[in-house]
Amino acid sequence: MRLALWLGGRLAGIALTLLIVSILVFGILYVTPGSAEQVLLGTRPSSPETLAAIRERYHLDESVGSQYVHWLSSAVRLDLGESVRSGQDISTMLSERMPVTLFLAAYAALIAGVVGIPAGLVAGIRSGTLTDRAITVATTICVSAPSFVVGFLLLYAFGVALDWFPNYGTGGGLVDRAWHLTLPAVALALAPMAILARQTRASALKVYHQDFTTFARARGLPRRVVLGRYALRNSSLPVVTTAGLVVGYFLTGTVLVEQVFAVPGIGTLMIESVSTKDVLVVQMLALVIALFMLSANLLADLGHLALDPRVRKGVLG
Amino acid sequence: MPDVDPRQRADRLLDVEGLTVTHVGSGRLLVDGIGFHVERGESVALVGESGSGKSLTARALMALLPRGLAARGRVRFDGNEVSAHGERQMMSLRGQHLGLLMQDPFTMLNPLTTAGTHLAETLRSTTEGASLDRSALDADIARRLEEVGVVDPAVPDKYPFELSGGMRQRIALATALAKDPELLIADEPTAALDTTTQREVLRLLRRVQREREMGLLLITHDLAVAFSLCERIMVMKAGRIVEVADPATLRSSARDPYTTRLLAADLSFSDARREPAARSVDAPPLLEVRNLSKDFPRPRRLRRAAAQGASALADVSITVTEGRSLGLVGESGSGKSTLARCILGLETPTSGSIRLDGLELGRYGSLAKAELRQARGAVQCVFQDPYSTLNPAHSISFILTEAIRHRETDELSREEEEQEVLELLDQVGLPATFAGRRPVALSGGQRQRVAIARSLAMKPRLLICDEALSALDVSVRAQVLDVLEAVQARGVTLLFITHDLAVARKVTDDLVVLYRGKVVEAGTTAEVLDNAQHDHTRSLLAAVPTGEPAWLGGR
Amino acid sequence: MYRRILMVLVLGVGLGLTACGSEGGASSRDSTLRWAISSAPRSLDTAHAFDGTSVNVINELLEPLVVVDPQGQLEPKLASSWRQTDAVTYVYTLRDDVTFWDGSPLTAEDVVFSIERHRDPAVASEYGTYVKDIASVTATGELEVTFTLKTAVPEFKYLVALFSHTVKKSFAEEHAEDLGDSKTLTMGTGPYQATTFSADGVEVTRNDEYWGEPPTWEAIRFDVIPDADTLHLAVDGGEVDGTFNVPLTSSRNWDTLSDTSVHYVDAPISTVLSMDTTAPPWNDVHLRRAVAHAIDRESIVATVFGGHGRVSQSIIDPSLWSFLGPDVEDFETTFDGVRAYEYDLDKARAELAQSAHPDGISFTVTYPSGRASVGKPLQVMAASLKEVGITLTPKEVPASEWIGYIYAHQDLGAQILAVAADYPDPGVARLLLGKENAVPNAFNVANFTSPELEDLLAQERSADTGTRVDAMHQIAKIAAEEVPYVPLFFLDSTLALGKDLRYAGDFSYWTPLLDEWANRVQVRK
Amino acid sequence: MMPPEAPEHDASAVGSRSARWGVLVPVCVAVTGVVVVLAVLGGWLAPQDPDHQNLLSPAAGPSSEHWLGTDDLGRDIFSRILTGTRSAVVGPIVAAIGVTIIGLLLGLLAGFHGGRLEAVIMRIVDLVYAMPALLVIIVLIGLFSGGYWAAVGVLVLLATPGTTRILRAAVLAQRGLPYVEAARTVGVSNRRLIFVHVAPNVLPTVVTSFLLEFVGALVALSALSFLGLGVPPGSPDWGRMLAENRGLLELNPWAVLAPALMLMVTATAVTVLGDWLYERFEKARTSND
Repeated sequence: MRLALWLGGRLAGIALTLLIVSILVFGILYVTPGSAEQVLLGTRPSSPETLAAIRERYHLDESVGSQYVHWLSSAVRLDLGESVRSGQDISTMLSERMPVTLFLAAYAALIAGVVGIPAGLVAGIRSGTLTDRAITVATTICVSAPSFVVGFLLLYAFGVALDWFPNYGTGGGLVDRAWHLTLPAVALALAPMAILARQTRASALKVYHQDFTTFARARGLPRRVVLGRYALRNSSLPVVTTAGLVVGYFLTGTVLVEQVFAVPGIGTLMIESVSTKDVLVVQMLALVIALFMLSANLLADLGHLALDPRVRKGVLG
Repeated sequence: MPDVDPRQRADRLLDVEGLTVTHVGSGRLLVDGIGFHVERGESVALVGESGSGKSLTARALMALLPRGLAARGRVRFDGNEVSAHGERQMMSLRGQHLGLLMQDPFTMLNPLTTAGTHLAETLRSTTEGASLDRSALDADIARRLEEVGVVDPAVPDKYPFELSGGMRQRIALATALAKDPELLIADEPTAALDTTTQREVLRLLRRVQREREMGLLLITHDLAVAFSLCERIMVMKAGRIVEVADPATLRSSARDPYTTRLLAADLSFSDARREPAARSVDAPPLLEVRNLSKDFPRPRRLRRAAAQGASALADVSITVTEGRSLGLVGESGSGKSTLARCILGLETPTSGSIRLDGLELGRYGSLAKAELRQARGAVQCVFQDPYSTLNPAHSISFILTEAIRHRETDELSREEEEQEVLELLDQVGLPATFAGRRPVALSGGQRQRVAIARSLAMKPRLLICDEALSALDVSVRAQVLDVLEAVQARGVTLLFITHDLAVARKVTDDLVVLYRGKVVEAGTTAEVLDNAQHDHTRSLLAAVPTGEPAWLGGR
Repeated sequence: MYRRILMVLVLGVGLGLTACGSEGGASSRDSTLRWAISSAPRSLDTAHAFDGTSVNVINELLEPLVVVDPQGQLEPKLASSWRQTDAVTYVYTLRDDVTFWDGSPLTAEDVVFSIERHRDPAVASEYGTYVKDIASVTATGELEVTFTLKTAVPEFKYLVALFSHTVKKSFAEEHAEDLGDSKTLTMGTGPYQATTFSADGVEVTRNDEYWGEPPTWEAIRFDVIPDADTLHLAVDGGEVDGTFNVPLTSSRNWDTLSDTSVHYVDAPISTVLSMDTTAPPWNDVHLRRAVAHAIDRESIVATVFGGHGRVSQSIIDPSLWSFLGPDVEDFETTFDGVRAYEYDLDKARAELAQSAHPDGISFTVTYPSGRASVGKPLQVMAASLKEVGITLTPKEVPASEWIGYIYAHQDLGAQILAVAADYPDPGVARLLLGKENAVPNAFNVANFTSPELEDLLAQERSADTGTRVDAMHQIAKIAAEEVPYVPLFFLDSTLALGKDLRYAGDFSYWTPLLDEWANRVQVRK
Repeated sequence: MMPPEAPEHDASAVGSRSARWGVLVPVCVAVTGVVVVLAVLGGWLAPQDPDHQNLLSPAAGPSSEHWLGTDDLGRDIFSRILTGTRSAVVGPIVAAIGVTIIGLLLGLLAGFHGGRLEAVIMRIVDLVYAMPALLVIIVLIGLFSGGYWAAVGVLVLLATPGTTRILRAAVLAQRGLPYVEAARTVGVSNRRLIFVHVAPNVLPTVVTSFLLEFVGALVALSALSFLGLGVPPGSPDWGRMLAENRGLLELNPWAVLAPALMLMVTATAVTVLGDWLYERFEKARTSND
């Protein structure tokens, strides 16, 4: 019950934030240079009739406020409007673009998690060793290297020069898609992976020196338990927080990496829409991105709730 | 070490020879070739001040030294050489044969798992334990908790943060004993506990040790505790064992000068005030606190829920007479420090008044500039933690000069300032060369003296000492105490906050006992301590270690 | 009104194709053709998809009455024959064996309906200006369609090839709101039938009941690859079979591909630098001439486009000249004596010295972001203009913003734009001239006009070829003297094909624009 | 007492601790130094005019005349790389300075004053912090066609919250320490407390976060250039060169690899320095002996 209440509160907060974001975005787009009509007209020379038709169709004659209300009332009915660039339904565009991006992000998250966390744990526990040094240097490079540069280098090294991976397309079916998206996923995963590894290393280092870990070892607990229940689980609290924040990196990274690899996801859609001032699409993408980030934070908090009894008590009493 | 019959040697539970611990980076010797033994069922204490290497010895025995430190020497357990063991062999030795109980019950338990899980996972890590079914396991856990005096069936499902310090230390003890070790190494097992809880835990430890006929190696800084609990005392100093004897012998005829000094510094509770105050109780009050209350709002936000709030105060009234030093005693959480912080203006009281030197200090923020200056000059404080009481970025002379400048309305010349810095250092017994040093180069005791000098620079009428001695080693404590007495002799009134009744008896003229934010007893120190009225005062008194086995009950 | 031009406006890349034989080769393959396009068709409804890429795709689905062959000659398609009965009346007779994909027969009603849609303001068709001169279009028989024009339009026969793509009437009426979108698709008579359509591309499959030659491919997949470098990678990796979109700015890089052949043909895509002749500083003819002399067009074509283009000396395209008729003298003879601006910095300095700005000026030229085919030339131009003291700053802006500036027709300054012909007639150039076009939503961005010019422009619209030729000659002369536009270059059309593919027959700029083309892409035997 | 990093009973690994960074630090100092020198002198050191077009030898490979070859307009890649250092580095330095100064002031203000001021600052900070900065910049600069300095400005606005949080946390950690309270009881003014007492103790955090902000800004601005936003087309800017010269990979790989490597190396070198400094400061702070 307390959980439901808490969750309800959080969801209401997310809804409110989205509302605020949508107002902000609407305002920003409203003051963007270039008349909305022109964007809507695309490359066509306009006649007064088409102009009038367009103005009416998109409620451009009305005030900002009532334009926003129009948009909002159809948005809550899940009618997201049409792209002014392609005339496609935005909901259709999102449903076409989203799966690729989600796949890419999930794949990258998998790589980042599966490689980054154990690497950080190993580095933290074996701190000072050659392994630690190697991992530290590697993560330092990965954390600072721009994803588009890495993506570019990967593409030309493994896609073009060595020809191990396809250099274009998203593939069909799970395996083929994974195969096609491996290079982009790696490029996207590197920075978050390094961040996770560094965070895990730092917290593992801290946890491994804490009394409770020493006490566990002093009781002759098996290594598995000491590493898992003690080191990993206690290290995971800051890591979960970091993971929530890393979502921001993912979203930004997706835009650049999709651009480099020409992956038709929401990242390329974002760039295309920005460069053609396809305002309705930009607005919807902004909301989708905000929703992503807010959900990620919520998930991170839920993770804390699941992992940490102290937080659980604070929330649920 | 006297020669011992090899046969007898082989029979010993633990036998250590030439154990050294070195810092690999610098080559510094932290434990310098010590040798000792523990017989079966024997309780032995390793006593020393901080930095003596006693805790490292314990860690070395368990092969749990921090990275960067290396151990050498011969350790035999039950006749078997274990110092050559690898990590895998050590793992089977730990817990089953050698148990370790650590200092801080707040950090020793995994915050994310329940008390029951700690026991269960430990029990399950043995071959017999692994085959236990759930109900047998639960029964075993209950039995073992009962052994340490925990009968509440809800406890196994509780997380460490939901348990009190004493309860945690009991859980930790039960966990350390879960695999029935033949030797328990207890590393300062009560140092982080309140005095009353300390006694309960020590009692428990002794009972369990005797019932199990288990070897006990107690590591402590507190001679009195060692005397009460152990049959044999080893005194350690700077990585060496300087003296081994039974309690009675050590007390009556210590051979090593260090031991003698230690014994002398360790205040006996019966020591009364060395220099009673000149002024009578009827002298005019310097500080009057009336009906002071302080509430702390409960933290609202999720992540702050676990944050520890300060202790509240409820309707506290105290009077400090000029020239008489007042002791404020109570356990942690009783509100002692909150009271001090209210007087210092670091907290704003919820209600009530604080009158000092004719000023109302309940609302520091509303004081005029001159009044504020007057208040600052009138009351100063020495804080508990010597390591963070001085700004690491500045030199000692900078720190003292700053205080001097804030005292003086007129600017002093550079020479005058320098002169006064040297005088201040001299007053706290530090050489003039310290002026140019930074805090990082100073030991804890030296830092605390600088902190006192800084307070004195303001020429205060009231000096609050908030647990100013409790973080110091006994020998250092005595020196700082001397400084404080000298300060008192110069006419400064002390408000002495402590949890240590022995210190209180020695330094204070009057005493106020705080319990859960309320004053439960007040009077002259002698009255309160010799004729305690309130239960809490009595239990505080009972908790002061006497150094006699009887203190822990039984023999 | 003769605004019959498809403005490529540097936006729609790759209208042009190349005539070439075969060659090429990539992977072994099934019978699906994978074709790269730079953007998804905006719609499968011609009324809302009049741009290069959309037309390339739609030409496989919907058919017009007539088409233009590689040599620029009209050929029958849905119409088996046509005749012009008087200056304003055209009669087309339909084939009797044509059926839509659903099996229903094509009727004159369908054709009339499809053309009427463009004339209906409510539809807001992008072909609106092309059908303005039609007075009526009627079904004068089961299989006969008659156009009556308001006034004589010499090139009307070509225009029919552009706007008469026929969609089934009952289908279009049923889907009045969403014809051509990704769910509804369309209903045509073409050799291929649309199956899926999204932002990622279009898939079409063979129409087994096609009335003409059986289609070559089981299916064609149009993949959207907007980025030139990605396209290169996709072609290199064999992920697509071919494209019309080889960017000339990286043609050298494409020429290194071993499994792909790239072909280039002349195309009537003209890029010009315009200067507003009515406002300072560009109202100074000497300044304009100085600029014209300071641009090294030879080097731009040779270096930026790897030689795959033609240096432009006049706003009138010589390659379109021959379409005026068999009796017309060749371009060089006709245009002899028209002032030319060779690259000569000394002459440029001399002109500048005579101008009101002897110390040079600074100006900015905006262009749609990402368009290297104008961005790179602008950089080269900036470098040589700097030599004579004129500072040109190229500035990228979003495409819609750029086109907004052009259409708004205010503060024009200097602009760069590309104009592509969409039917074979050199009259294209008139779009850039005259009062009529010096208004918002038109393309005389130099605001160039004079009474003399207006007269000539009227003569140029004459039905008589001789009059037109003379008028064009005069216009070219005036345009060269006054240089409202510095003609820069004509870009080639391109075709890249995998090595295992060939292009049957001649291939030219006209084919993918005005005819079905995919069936000519064939597997090499 | 206990070294800050060190578990396990394993003496063999200990020796390498001091050498954790090994030769990396001197190398990174050298790289950073070279980049700074190039940022100041790059234009003068360039052997040729970076904008000079040699239209006769476009996209040529390395030669004695052009050490790293030329781009598609025959411009000397080596000179462009050297000249481009300035736009690659100056914007990020300005951004990092801006972020650090504003972040430090806000952090000190919020961390020290507490109360409503802190609540307001932190609410705003949290709001902005939750936004993916680079993405917002892409949208804003893309939609408003802003230039390089507009991008730097927006970057400062969006990156400041992160630094504010870090510095506020550092200030909070100091604020609770007895030395601050002792100074307070002596009567030290708030301003003096902040700038004389607390500020020197958060300086390590400031320096470290400055370096990391620099890297963030370097990556962000080059990403913008890569996407064709920010710097004008044809500028000798690393991100821009990377994007514009992609098509030259087969003809003159250095036209693409050189800017890519410069970006990677600069970012990595400064990050390593930041990490190393942080570790050093931490060590100096935690070891009492």
